[in-house]
Amino acid sequence: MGIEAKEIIARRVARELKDGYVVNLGIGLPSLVANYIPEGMSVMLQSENGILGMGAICEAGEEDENVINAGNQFVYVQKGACFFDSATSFAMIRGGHIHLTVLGALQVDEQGNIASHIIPGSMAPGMGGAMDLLAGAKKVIVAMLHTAKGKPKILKRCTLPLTAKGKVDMIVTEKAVISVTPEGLVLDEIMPGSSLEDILQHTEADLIIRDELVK
Amino acid sequence: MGIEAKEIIARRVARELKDGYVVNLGIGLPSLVANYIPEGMSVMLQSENGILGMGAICEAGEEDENVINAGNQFVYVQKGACFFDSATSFAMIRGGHIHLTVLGALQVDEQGNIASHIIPGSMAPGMGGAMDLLAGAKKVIVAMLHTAKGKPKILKRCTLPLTAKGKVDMIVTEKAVISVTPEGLVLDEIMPGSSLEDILQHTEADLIIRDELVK
Amino acid sequence: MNKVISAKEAVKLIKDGCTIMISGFAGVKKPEVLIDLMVKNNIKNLTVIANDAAIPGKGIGRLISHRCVKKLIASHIGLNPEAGRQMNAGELEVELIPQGTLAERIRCAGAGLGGFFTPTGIGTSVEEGKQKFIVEGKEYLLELPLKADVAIIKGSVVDTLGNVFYKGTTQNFSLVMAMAADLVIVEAEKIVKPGELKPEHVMTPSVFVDYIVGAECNGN
Amino acid sequence: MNKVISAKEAVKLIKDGCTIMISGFAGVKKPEVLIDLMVKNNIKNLTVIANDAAIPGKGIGRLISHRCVKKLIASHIGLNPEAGRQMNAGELEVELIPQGTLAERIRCAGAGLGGFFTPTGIGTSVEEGKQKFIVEGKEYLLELPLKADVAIIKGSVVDTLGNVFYKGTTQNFSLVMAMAADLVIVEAEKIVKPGELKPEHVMTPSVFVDYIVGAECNGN
Repeated sequence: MGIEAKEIIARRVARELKDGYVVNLGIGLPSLVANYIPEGMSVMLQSENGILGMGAICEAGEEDENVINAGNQFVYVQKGACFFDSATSFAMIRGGHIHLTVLGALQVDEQGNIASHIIPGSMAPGMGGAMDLLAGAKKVIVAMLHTAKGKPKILKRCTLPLTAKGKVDMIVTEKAVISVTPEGLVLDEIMPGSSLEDILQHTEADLIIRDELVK
Repeated sequence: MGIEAKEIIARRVARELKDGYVVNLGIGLPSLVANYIPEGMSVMLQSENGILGMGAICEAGEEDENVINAGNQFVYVQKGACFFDSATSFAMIRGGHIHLTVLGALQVDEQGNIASHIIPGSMAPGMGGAMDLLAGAKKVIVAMLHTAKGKPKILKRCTLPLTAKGKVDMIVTEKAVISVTPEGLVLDEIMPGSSLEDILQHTEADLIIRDELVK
Repeated sequence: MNKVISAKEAVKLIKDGCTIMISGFAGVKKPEVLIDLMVKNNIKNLTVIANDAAIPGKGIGRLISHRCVKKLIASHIGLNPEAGRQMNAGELEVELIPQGTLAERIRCAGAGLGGFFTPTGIGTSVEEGKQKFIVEGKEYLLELPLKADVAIIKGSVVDTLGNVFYKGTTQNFSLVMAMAADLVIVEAEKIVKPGELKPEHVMTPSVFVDYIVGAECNGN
Repeated sequence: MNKVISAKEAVKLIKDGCTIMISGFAGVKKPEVLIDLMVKNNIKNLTVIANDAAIPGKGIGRLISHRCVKKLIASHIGLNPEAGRQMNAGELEVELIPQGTLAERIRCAGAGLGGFFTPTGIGTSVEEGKQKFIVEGKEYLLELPLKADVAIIKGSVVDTLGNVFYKGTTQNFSLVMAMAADLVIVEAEKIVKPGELKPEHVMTPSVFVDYIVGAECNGN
């Protein structure tokens, strides 16, 4: 069920891809988006450890020990890929050259704030490249499960330390597709299997609901 | 005579080279130093347009149209040379990775100030890479004729706009070798064919004269 | 994703009055086909950002001779007497910037940074109008990012995705300019299929390049 | 100018209590021969600057497990539970820095710059203790250079002058670290003569490298 939900989310995020996009996918759920790039669409994946044109995870026995992704998995590279160093990679990221980044989150709020890198006292793995991606990518989609242990993750205001302030453009969960706008969070779509009631029940943030979703 | 003086200066500057040095030579007189690198000594020439391991000026017919030096001359490269972009080149220069730069000058003064890039109203070619070389090289030698049209170039205080403040370590002319010290300019050597009197007559700056030079 | 277009199509994207970065150093290879068409199209009022004014009749030198350039931002114009003449006659505005600062300001814009502290120019007229900062006892000038509407770049081998390999010293300002301009056109000596350049040999990643023109397509 | 020395000689240059940069990213190739000898020599009180804490038993992970590290400056330690445990137990000081800021701070030191303005971390705890600046209406944090006494780097092909070529994603922080440390040791998978690497294929110019050790010289 968890896996199925993640696939549903990844599939929906993939519909936001456009021809020619350069995309950085976060570790975990966001990385699944790579499996659903529409046929014939030219999308290049960037990995912040220094790849543009990253391919799929390697089949066992086909690994090149010199080529990993940012999540420490051996990956293929596409024809026309290139490698570069970390300073160039983050020039690319921070300089607005990445069209889209898809990241996971612990919390997102009404102002587009995101908390994803620390739970004080229990988990502090570090922000890695997330803060730079949030600062620099042209579009930020948060791809995450709607709740954690039944508790809402889409809040009026994040309670965990922020990873970036006001940088999220869109939230895709297994229940809903939500846009972050200057007026607040707008519910754009109800995902199959969910309902307006279900979403409102599991969302702490106020939602502006599109007319067409209220029959 | 002018040419001979320049050769004498270049030969003397070359004696300041050390094994393993990475050196950037300015356009004109300083570039002649390359002809006098002591046999068997490993010195690498850096050219700010993106070469480490620059070789001599090409013989006619042997030019590679892709390889020039910063003075727009076709050059060879040594075995073990490398090419890089301008940002990396100046990271190298400004970051203190160049052991020595040899530059020409219009004026130098008692405080190690140098004016080399502009004569207001008559000549303003631009500073090119000179200001970065002066800011970043570990050691700066000015290689120039002692006078211009009979007028001293080594002054109490530069009158032309400065190219750098307090960055010159040593001055080599056809008449003298002078060190810049916190106490002022020290006359270290009288060049063959010159004399203490000749130097004092053609130098506006005060010179501290080494005991061994005053018989 | 094939970014190859004709030089004629490409040059139409370069508008009168725009700010344009042009790669190259002195007389080394520049995007001559594009410059040729810019001259033919009589493009006007350009602000050109380049290392230098090239030499008369070559690269930027031609744009200057043909009065296409209103303002030149460069580190050096000494090899082009015509540029000096126009500057002294008040016909060409010239802003001279130390070469390392020029490269770094362009990189700064392309890398999404807001400025940097450099020791270059301390104690000189380069200081004028700039804030000074002291870090660990050393003085620095604050220099700000420098970006452009368009960059035109010369590449030795370019794949159709836009990955660029440069021979010899032709690389110079290309990477930083490709990062710092809204529209980037590479003029390729040789165009190859994706995969023909080894991923380790790419010097300007394809993401920084919008269009590619072939150097032999002159007039197509 | 042959910079090749034995790993044993090289590791003697790395002193207790020094600040050391180590290239690599997660589990990708690191200078394991040098790290092996550092562990054997029981080096203590290191301040390590690296992208991450690697994985247990590999690269920096081994230095951490063997209690060679007093402080770690990195962007991520999530793949190494032992690093997290030591941090929570107060046995290892950890300073976490956004990855792009880490790379740029190291480059800044190596490039002779005094600092830079980055938008990364605005509105987060990364702001703490830092000056904010506004450039063209956008907020930036002032970040300062980060340098080290020593850097150890893994190279795929290295010539005896110190020019380095990296395969795949093994390059990561190598160039900036080689620029920013007083002493730079490259551990080479393969050592070649000058001229065997094409000048265009060199990724870290020899000027940034002091010594080279062969990866197979383990124990020599």
